[in-house]
Amino acid sequence: MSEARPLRFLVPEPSARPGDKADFSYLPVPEAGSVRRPEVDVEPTDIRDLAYSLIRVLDDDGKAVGAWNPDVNADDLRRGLRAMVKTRIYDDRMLTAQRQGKTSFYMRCTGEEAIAVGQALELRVGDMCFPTYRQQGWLIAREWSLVDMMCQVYSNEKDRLHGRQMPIMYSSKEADFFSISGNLGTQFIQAVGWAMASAIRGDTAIASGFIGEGATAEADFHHALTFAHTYQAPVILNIVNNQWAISSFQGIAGGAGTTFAARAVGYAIPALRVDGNDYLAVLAATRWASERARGNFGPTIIEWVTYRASAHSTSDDPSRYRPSDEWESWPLGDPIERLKKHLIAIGEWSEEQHAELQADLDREVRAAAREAEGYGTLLDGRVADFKSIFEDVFKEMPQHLVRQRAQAEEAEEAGQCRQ
Amino acid sequence: MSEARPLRFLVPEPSARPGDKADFSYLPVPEAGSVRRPEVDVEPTDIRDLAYSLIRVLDDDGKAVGAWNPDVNADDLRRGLRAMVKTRIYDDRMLTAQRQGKTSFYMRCTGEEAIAVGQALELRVGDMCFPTYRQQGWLIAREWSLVDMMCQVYSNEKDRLHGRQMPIMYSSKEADFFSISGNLGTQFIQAVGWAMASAIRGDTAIASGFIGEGATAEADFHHALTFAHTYQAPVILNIVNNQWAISSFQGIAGGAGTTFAARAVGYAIPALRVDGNDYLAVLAATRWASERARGNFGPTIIEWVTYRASAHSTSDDPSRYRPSDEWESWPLGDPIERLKKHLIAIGEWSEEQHAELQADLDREVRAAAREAEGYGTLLDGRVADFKSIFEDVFKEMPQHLVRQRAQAEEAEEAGQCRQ
Amino acid sequence: MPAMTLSGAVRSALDVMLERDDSVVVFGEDVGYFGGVFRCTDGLQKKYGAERVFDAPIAEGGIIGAAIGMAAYGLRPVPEIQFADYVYPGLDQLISEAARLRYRSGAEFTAPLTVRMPCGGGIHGGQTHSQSPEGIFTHVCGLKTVMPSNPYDAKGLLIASIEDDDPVIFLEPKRLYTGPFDGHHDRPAVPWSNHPLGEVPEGHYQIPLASAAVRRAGEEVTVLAYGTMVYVAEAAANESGVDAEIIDLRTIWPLDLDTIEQSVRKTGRCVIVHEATRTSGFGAELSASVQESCFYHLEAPIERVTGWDTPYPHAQEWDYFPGPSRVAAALKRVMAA
Amino acid sequence: MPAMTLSGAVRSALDVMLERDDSVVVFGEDVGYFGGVFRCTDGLQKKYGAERVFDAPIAEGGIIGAAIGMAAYGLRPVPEIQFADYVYPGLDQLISEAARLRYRSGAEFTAPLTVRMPCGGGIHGGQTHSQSPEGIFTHVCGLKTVMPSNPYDAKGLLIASIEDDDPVIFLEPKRLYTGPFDGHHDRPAVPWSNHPLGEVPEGHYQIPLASAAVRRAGEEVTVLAYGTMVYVAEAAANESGVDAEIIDLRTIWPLDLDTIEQSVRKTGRCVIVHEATRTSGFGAELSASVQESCFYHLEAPIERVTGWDTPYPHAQEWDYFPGPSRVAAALKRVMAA
Ligand SMILES: Cc1ncc(C[n+]2csc(CCOP(=O)(O)OP(=O)(O)O)c2C)c(N)n1
Ligand SMILES: Cc1ncc(C[n+]2csc(CCOP(=O)(O)OP(=O)(O)O)c2C)c(N)n1
Ligand SMILES: [Mg+2]
Ligand SMILES: [Mg+2]
Repeated sequence: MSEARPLRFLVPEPSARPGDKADFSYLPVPEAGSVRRPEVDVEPTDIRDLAYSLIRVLDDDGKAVGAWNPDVNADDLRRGLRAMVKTRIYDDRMLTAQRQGKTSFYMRCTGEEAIAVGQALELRVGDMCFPTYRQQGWLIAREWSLVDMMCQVYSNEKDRLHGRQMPIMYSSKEADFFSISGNLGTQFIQAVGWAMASAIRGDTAIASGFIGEGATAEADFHHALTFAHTYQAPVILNIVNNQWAISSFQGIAGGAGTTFAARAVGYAIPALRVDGNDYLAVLAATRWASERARGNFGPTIIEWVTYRASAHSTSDDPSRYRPSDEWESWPLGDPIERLKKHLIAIGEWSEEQHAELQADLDREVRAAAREAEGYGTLLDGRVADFKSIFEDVFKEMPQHLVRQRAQAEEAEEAGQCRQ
Repeated sequence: MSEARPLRFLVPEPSARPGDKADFSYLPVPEAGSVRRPEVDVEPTDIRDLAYSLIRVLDDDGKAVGAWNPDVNADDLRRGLRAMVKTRIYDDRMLTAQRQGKTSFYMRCTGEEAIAVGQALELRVGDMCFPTYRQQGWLIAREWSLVDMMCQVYSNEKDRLHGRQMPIMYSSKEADFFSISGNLGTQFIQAVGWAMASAIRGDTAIASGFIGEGATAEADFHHALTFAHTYQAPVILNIVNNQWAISSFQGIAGGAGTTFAARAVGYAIPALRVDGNDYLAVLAATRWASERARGNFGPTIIEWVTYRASAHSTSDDPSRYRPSDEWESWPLGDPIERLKKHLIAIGEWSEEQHAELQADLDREVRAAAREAEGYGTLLDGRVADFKSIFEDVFKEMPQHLVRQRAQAEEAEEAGQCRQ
Repeated sequence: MPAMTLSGAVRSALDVMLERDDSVVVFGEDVGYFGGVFRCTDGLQKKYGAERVFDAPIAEGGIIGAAIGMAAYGLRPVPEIQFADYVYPGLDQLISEAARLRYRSGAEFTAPLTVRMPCGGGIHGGQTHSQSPEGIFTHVCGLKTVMPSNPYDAKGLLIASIEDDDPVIFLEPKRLYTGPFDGHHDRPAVPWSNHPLGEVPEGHYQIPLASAAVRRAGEEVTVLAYGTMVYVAEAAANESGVDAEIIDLRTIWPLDLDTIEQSVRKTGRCVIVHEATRTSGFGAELSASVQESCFYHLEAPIERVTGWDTPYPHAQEWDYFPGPSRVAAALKRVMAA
Repeated sequence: MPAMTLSGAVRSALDVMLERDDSVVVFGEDVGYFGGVFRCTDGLQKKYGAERVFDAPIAEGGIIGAAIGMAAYGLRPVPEIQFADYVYPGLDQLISEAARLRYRSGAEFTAPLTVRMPCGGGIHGGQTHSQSPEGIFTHVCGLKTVMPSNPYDAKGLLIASIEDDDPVIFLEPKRLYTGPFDGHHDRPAVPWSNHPLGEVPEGHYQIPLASAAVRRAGEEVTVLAYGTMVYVAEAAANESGVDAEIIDLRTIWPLDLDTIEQSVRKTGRCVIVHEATRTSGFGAELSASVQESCFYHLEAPIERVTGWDTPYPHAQEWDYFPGPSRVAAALKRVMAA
């Protein structure tokens, strides 16, 4: 046996840090259309290689190529484009509002719009999304009221969550959008439980769970895969790999020398690794996974390869930990630009129409913001009555909360609150 | 898209239940010697297939064959055989003691002796074992005092754990055996942390963590693999797949259509799947994994395929949930019988020597039991003084515990304890 | 009425609820084919099928997380945690999710699950098969915590918990599964069949949550207890000759403070008994609450008799267990005060 | 002496310990290259290398589990949990392992780790960035729980915690990172540089654990507080004109009961203030303990002023936060009693 050599401790480092040039050489990008498309009833063991490939439909000229090319009519594509652009404009508007002090916090999904938008439009009404805080695109694609979303961000009097939750922690049962949790990962196993319930009842709705690549290290990720496999739950488990988890790159989450899609292999769950900035690939992969789920072939894991173009949140400053040119050097480009290019390439869109769309949506978003601000913002303090904080802890308010609310009211009357 | 069909809920069932004939058709058993042995510096990605194969050295005639055949001299093999037989006799003796009420509880490792014994003898003194409750073979292989082990089982006055822990929850730093926890899984990530520490200090000791296939569903398993991969920790992560977790078969833990070794693939950790009832395969696989760790090539996962021949514990009755003939129909046989057959086949052992060995060890174990019982058992109540329960909660006893101990003493004097 | 053990009563409650409500599902480690390590789900899989009663992977966090998803779908899951000592891997899902879901979603999504778990010592289970973590749950707003002390209550409270629209932690004192136990471990065990509260109706009935029961009327001291400690307190009262009024909380939180106040205002004295470790155990909240609401009626300090602030030892189990003589001594002390 | 913020003092303590003890390692989410979301580890990786100060995967259970293994090896790990609200996935490793290891192994193996985490509200963090879970830790025998209220104590207590041979939970009131805060959120923020306890020595010193500090001497009421609430209590005393003696616990458990008893025996009145939810919070234990040891000296009921039993709301943060006027009202009530 080899003689005892001192051991070394290794801490993975990203390919580039502030000051360096962006370096994505760790991310091989195969030709669009080069990955095969198996039947939806394929054995997981026969498609392990797909966990290491990268499904892409749109090539550099904006042409849709290969077996994964979903036939989608131009109207549906324009619908997707519209939702993506609207999401980006919405994000920018809310960022400004936060800068203006109208809310305490905001998170954008810039560069990742295709994933949530595509899935919202591909899945059926009644299927349930268990989102992270970066799937606002789902709500917008489902035409959910911007005013309603903004009222949540402003924590104002019309906020259906009564100002209890931090901004962007939306909840909309009507839009098939599960209440966002501030605790990472928890929704992933909940999505599996929801899907198990649908199967137990012999219903038809499936679930779609989301998690960031960083949060895959949490226990809930492992539980989700174990339960989804054991009970063959009708669920799509989406891993959004946007390369960063606040300041830590995907290697800290255990991405070095492997992929996050590959985590599924050991659980015998079929895994697709997909270009998350390719709207057509998003539709195609989602369709494949949902057909598996609906056909009782069980769960599918999809790793969406994308890039977090903006700061993690308004509390974050990425220039402290990553090169400033990463977004412009990102090999998979901008999902909006790519879909736009495709629509133009097939003669279904033009720069003029695009400019017009942006202008329309900008007006729509500004109008919505004006209306929402009319119901108050954190700045002007027009928020839900303080007594409402005692509601919904339980369905019926127990004695101790009735007492505490009464004390709070006394304090309020005696001017002892808020100081 | 296919029309909405009702979903089905699936709960995996074992191949056989009480009344049925045992059925291990789900477990293909390749020829001994048929699996290739890669170099220890191999890329994990180049040996994914090993997670689905089964490394075996001893063939049906007891011959040692193939690339994994470790050249071990007969003395070392006899040493292993001795430790395995001793472990089994010890287990049977303690089971009897429990039946006699001398202790409250016991757990045997019958049929799994080769794994802990082989690893204890292959790894170096100073390497740390993070065991479950089924690695008593490690202590016995390391010649740890049977009397000391029995005193723990009897919770008597000489129990170094002062009767605090349930029987079989051994701890022996001197024997490189970490304190056993009653909480499943927790030791797995601790083993990784311990190995990280050794690497951080530039030392040479490596860690070996154990977990049952059932407990791989716990969060600690996922954390162990994530951290071991991210920091390339010098650790061997052993999954003992004995097919059962109390009453639930390995399919409930997510073993259907895959292997537990395969869990490692997605983390880019090399995985070996090994015949755990083949003592030579245990030595060979352990050596390969330990050389990787010592050479700074990182962690290895080993799935040991074995069978839990006895009840889960003295509180369990397997006849309620599994066929009675499973052990006799188990395709990988009895590790003791197989090593014995091999030693005889190479002319280094005989039935007479074996009978003699058993008789000697039986005497040794009985003598140890007599001595240990001389220090008391749970039955005669000669256990550590009750005041000792206040010690070791903290290094120095804080005021509140000093007060509580005083109260306990008063109560004792007033005859208010133990009733 | 048939005599039932406490485990039998739990099984009967699950049987009744599985029968009348399709949305009830029961799952956990070893609860399916095998029927649970304490037999509380014996025969239920056979009767209702594996879609309704099934084994789960060994992952308490996964079990509770999946149950929350099921509950959000509209089911009423009743997961079992094999021992309360093993609930900790599930605490994040309980605290951050089950307890918060109604609140954070403005009541759009709710988590009506009932998490069953055996608790308490007295079976030589050592530190990982004997714990009583109820204190932790009571600190988590949004959770209800229940602990029955007899078969009749166990069934009625479990049915009420399953039918409750909020998450409930249902703790079953494992030492009481087969019979009442007053701490006299050296005396022969008594079966439930000899006990009036061992008589349990076959069908559906509720014991409302948040309502305590006076087990023994008395004038001199109020004893607050739950689970196994109810019998310990009864033995202590009888053996000490102190005329104690013993209140069985039944629901630990939300608390039936009215019943407690009435009694303490009458007796002017209060002793609190629980098996859990002392510091920041639920006895602390009881002592603080009673002190706040009955200060001017108190004639003696409120005493707590509890497990020591150590892990639950294996061999010295009966030194740790707060038995009748320790409780009796406390009763005499507060009378002498 | 240089002026330091509380986060600067934490950083200085880590710097000092990394410098003098090779066995100290610091890790957690975003603590390495980036220096922590609250900058508490800023520059330490550059100074001591990635082997000593490094990022961890987002897995609190893994972080604490790995730290226990490191501690068993002989290191003194100082993991950071990014927010106390996220410690729950690590509770099993803390409760079942870190707190039990010394006991269950007969002191063969120990877990001298110090788990740092920011706690408390006041930064509009909503229910998942504002929690104060100290009550849970104090119920776990084998854990020590510390919460400093100023830079000087933060450094001395953190050094003492790292050098302690048992596991310590080190809670950092995030609202105090940049300056003292008395609850008057509508007034301009004050920096630590104007505060005497913002003066912190460069080098090594300890503040012994389990020793409280009297922040304000007084004759009429004893106020028990820790963390941010110390300043709220000071403001309340000044604004109410009640001559309160304010005790800053500093170490929450083990408790410096002597200092508390002395004060309460003198004042005969006691108000307990914490930010955590009321029920079964640490205030309950304080109330019970004071009542038990000072019953005959109490002239009024012990009062608790705490966060309400609801999640920490985002928009109504200042309705939830127990501010100076709520505390002042309690001081007047107990004086009137
Ligand atoms: C349990 C838990 N731990 C830590 C955090 C703090 N936190 C919030 S977001 C984040 C990074 C998440 O990264 P990733 O999962 O990749 O999602 P992304 O932000 O990139 O979309 C962290 C550490 C949290 N919210 N919850
Ligand atoms: C956290 C936790 N959950 C549940 C249990 C109860 N329990 C003890 S052993 C066991 C089965 C373990 O099976 P496996 O991991 O396959 O190990 P084996 O007993 O087969 O060696 C269970 C469920 C426990 N001890 N700890
Ligand atoms: Mg990310
Ligand atoms: Mg097993």
